Amino acid sequence: MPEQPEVSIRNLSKSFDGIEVLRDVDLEVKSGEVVSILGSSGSGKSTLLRCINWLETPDRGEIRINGERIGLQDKTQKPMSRRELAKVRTQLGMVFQSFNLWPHLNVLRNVTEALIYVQGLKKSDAVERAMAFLHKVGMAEKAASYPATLSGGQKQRVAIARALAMQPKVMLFDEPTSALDPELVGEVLSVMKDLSSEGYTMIIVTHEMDFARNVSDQVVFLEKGIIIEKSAPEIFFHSPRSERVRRFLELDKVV
Amino acid sequence: MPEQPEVSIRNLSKSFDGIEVLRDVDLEVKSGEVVSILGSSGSGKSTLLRCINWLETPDRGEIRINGERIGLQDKTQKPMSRRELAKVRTQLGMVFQSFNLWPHLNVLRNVTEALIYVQGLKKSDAVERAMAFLHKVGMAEKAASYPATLSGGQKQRVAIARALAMQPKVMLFDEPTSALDPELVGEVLSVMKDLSSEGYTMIIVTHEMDFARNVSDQVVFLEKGIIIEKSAPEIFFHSPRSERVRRFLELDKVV
Amino acid sequence: MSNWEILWASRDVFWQGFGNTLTIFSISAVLSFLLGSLLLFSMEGVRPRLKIPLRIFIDAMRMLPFLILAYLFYYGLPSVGIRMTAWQAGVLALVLYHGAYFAEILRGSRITLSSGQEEAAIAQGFSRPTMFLRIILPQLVLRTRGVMGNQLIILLKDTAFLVIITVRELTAAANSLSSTYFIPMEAFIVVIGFYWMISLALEQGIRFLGRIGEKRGFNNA
Amino acid sequence: DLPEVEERGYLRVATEDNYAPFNFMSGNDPDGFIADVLVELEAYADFEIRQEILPWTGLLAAVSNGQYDAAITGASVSDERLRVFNYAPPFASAQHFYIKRADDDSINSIADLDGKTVGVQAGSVLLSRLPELEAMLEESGGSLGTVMEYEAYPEIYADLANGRLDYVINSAVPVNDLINERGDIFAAGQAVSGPGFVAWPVPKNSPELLTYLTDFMAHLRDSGRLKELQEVWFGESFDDLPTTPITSVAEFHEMAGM
Amino acid sequence: MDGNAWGLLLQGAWTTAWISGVSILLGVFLGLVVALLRLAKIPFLDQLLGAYISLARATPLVTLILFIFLSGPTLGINLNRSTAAIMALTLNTTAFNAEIWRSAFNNFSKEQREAAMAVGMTPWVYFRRIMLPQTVITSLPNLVNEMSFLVKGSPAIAVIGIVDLTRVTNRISAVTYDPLPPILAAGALYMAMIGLLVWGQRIAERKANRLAM
Ligand SMILES: Nc1ncnc2c1ncn2[C@@H]1O[C@H](COP(=O)(O)OP(=O)(O)OP(=O)(O)O)[C@@H](O)[C@H]1O
Ligand SMILES: Nc1ncnc2c1ncn2[C@@H]1O[C@H](COP(=O)(O)OP(=O)(O)OP(=O)(O)O)[C@@H](O)[C@H]1O
Ligand SMILES: [Mg+2]
Ligand SMILES: [Mg+2]
Repeated sequence: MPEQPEVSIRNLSKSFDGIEVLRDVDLEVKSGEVVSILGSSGSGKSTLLRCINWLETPDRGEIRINGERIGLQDKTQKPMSRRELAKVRTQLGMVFQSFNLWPHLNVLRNVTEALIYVQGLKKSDAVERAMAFLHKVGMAEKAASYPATLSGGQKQRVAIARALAMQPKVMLFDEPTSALDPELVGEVLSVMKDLSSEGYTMIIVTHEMDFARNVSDQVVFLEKGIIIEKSAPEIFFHSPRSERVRRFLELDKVV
Repeated sequence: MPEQPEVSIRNLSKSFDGIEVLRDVDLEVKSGEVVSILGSSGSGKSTLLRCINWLETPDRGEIRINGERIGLQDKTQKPMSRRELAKVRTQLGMVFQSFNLWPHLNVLRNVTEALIYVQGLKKSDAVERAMAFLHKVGMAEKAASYPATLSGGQKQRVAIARALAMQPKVMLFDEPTSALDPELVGEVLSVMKDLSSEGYTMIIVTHEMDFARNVSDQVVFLEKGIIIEKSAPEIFFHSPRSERVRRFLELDKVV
Repeated sequence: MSNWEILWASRDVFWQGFGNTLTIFSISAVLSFLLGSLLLFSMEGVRPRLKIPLRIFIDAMRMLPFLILAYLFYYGLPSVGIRMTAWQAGVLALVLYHGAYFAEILRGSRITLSSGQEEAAIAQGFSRPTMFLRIILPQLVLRTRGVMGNQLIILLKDTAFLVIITVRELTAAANSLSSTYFIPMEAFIVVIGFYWMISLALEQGIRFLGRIGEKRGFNNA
Repeated sequence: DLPEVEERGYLRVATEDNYAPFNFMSGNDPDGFIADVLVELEAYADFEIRQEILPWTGLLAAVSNGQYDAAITGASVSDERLRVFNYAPPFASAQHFYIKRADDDSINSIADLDGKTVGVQAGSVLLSRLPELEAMLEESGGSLGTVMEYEAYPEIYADLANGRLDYVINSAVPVNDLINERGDIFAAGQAVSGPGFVAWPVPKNSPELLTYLTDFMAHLRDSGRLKELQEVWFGESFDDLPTTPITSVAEFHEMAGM
Repeated sequence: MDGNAWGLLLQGAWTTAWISGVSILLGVFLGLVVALLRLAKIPFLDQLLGAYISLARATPLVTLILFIFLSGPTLGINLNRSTAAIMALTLNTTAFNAEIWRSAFNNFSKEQREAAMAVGMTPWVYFRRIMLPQTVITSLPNLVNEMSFLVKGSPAIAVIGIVDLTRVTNRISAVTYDPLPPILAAGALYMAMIGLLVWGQRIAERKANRLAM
């Protein structure tokens, strides 16, 4: 019996206002694997990520987390209740492209909120765990600040700490390092590497080629909602099958 | 008589809640020059940029655009009226880290609004110019869309077009390419290169080393609100004076 | 006796009226805020079928004069066998009526809340009620504080309508004193003084919310 | 005062619109006892009468404030109002009677009111003269029950009809009118106070106008028109009313036997 | 109730409608002006307007109307009744609307303002082109709430002798001793008037739902 994939996406399609943004996307991510998703702006990367945890309802297709169907009841094909959805989602962590911090809560409480009210941790345990992750991203001394007073990179780091602190099985990152300086990219990366060695599965949308090259087990290239390349990073970056990817990579070098 | 600098910053200091975020910053930018500002997250880069067009009021210091004082009346040291401020600001264009598009206006009108109501262009001229810049950033076919339906990179490109269309003397960019894929980074870059050859002066906050290396005439490194290195890119990237910068650059290579 | 002396001699009547007004107001304010929040939450679509009836209820309350509502509860319901005391009918009418308004105020702010924050909460596995209570409602309260102030003051003044259903609150006290002794101006100055005191206290509370909001970047003007 | 009025050429009077049978509206026109009296006054006076219709709430305030020269309405005389107003000679009795539900057999005399719930208008003369009823009840070994105060009579009648109240107190004229209209539901009982009067309030600083109105009342009485109008509108004539103006509490108490 | 009574009710409804309508228009506009003046934080004027809002919100309408009507002649101004009524309603609703506008401006996105400043918009252009179009929509539920309170509070104007809808109801029930039918009829008319406003709000909201970002 082959190993069951942690995340399996089959035949996923999604359109907005009649325009197809994702078309028949298939993807399997094994446990502990890190997958990078590349593609030009507007190619559907964020949409794909948002479909995985059903923030966006796909038009067609099937998504399973650990064999468990998300979004639709397996037998009846009826939509899941929100409670059921929430349960499946606790296995998925997500860092958003636009951070989405909660402005009325300070940095610490942005991280502890879900620990306390979703995972049911005691307050002191939640604070302890939150501080540990805030340390990891270098935001411990801003624990009492409110989001409105943070710099872009600081917000992003808090958003990362918030998602990591939930310790989900699968982490979805939407450009997690876009607002970070090289030093922090390195730090966040090492946190993510730790996670992957701890058995976390990760799907990462990114524009940073080096990042994708060094961390991923699989690189996926999206173009107008279609996966046109899906391979190991050695192959992807050195001998891509598609002309399109070759052009994409070349441009990167020129910059 | 030495050439008058386009932007001159003297002794600029700014603190938030008693914590000094900028300390005695001095910077001169000559006409047509491109200055990159590097530094780790939270070092005060965005704050410096925001002080330059007085979106943030500095505690001390003096800023001149083309010899003209911004923020304070030259003679009386009294704060400028908002109308006077608006006038000086027309010389400055700014692209924000968080895009800041106006949600009630579609892409085209986001660009034309200031052309019509600040520069007083006729509507047809404004539309023509706006479309030209939207073309440059590859957003012409989304002209009728509303910001809420755009992807992160698309929003950023509109924000860039909006600032460029005003054809200001000095452009301030806060991480203009952080949400862009390499292809677009290339495109935006070439737009910016064009601008610099057209005589625009630019101050760019960025995390992309290559970008800074290839485009700038001057690279500035901020650390905890102090400029600790300010030099030509060849010197900055090959033989920086400060140990701190060397460490910063090394980390970049590791990634 | 001068008019002011007459009023001073009847201060007990005023104090009692003031006490009643304050009690009715506090109970109704708390309950109608809770009702408003509950209405908003129920309209968020846990059961889509609830949405339209609730919408109709809210709009009906906004269209119906409060006096008529109070009148129907107190004088109309006995004819179908439901008999409430004046206080029960008064508080119930205030709560239903202003609850609908609170719901509309919160809803107005709700639709401008960035959906990203909600998504972040959903992605973290928050249940709907918890998310509403911990993420959404606190922000709505901070954002609508000015309008809430309006609403609370209107609620305060609406308690005066309960004179018609025999609740002896502040306005009733003034009415009866002024028509007994015919000292309208002085009696009403005293009443306005009392109402103003309560609304100044409310404004103070709103200002306190404002300071909380300011620290969190909710005050941008 | 009167000289001013004559100089001006018209008298400004305030009347009401929802106090049948004194003042009410037939369509857009004032009707009732007062409307007919005003016709007489118009004929009697050598100045014009300008009538303004106000609700009771603001009416006395506007008169005492000088916006109007007199309130030509059905106002009951009371100690407190006499501080601010004089009254022209009364034209109707304001003796108080109780009203009960027509089908309520438990009340047949004043003694039966013992301990029962009574409704009465807040701040009214009726309320201030309740002690008289209390004294009557105590005489028969009973006591006054709960007193519920209302803003207006329509609500009081509604609560009497639906059983929240056992009886209601109102003065002679409105009681007659109510029984006329809704005799099927309500029934009138005995008097629960000494005599009372309905008259026109005139500001204390207009003594000449008071004299003028006193003369006018005498003219009405002598011509027999007053009796006619009383019978038309009140269903009875009040023949033993005082014929002098009421200007002080002492006078009033003496007339009312208080 | 006969046809005659209905005729009277409709006349009363028209009085209520036009006086409320004028006051609503004035109040929304003046509220905006007051809110803007308060945002400018001009010393003294700011405190003055703050005190006005505080007092005007706390004063019952009846008292305000009586006060204006009765003190007018003392101050040598002879107000006709409708003017006095409109003045009182406007003074009252302006205070509430000012807070509604102010709240909307306070909640308005800081980022959008900065983007406008950065392209050199003057405060006025920013206000007119960026802020107002969005705050009109976001304040609409609250403005319509306040309009509904104004219409419902308008019976207070009867105290100075204006024959509005409620007054007509009282007149009718004073004769018939049966208040319920005219009250219900008047209630229906009030609901129709306010319903029109609520309906307008829904339409406008549907057109502008893209503002949610
Ligand atoms: N809510 C929406 N309504 C309509 N169109 C949408 C919506 N969300 C996304 N789109 C469109 O779908 C396409 C894909 O968007 P998506 O956000 O997935 O792109 P992306 O690959 O993440 O781009 P970027 O790198 O710029 O973030 C874009 O053309 C976008 O305009
Ligand atoms: N409004 C504010 N109130 C309080 N502190 C602030 C405020 N704005 C910025 N800061 C603080 O000032 C410091 C510098 O912020 P700034 O935004 O300039 O950083 P930056 O260099 O742009 O960082 P990044 O690369 O992450 O965008 C940060 O520590 C930030 O928390
Ligand atoms: Mg994206
Ligand atoms: Mg920054």
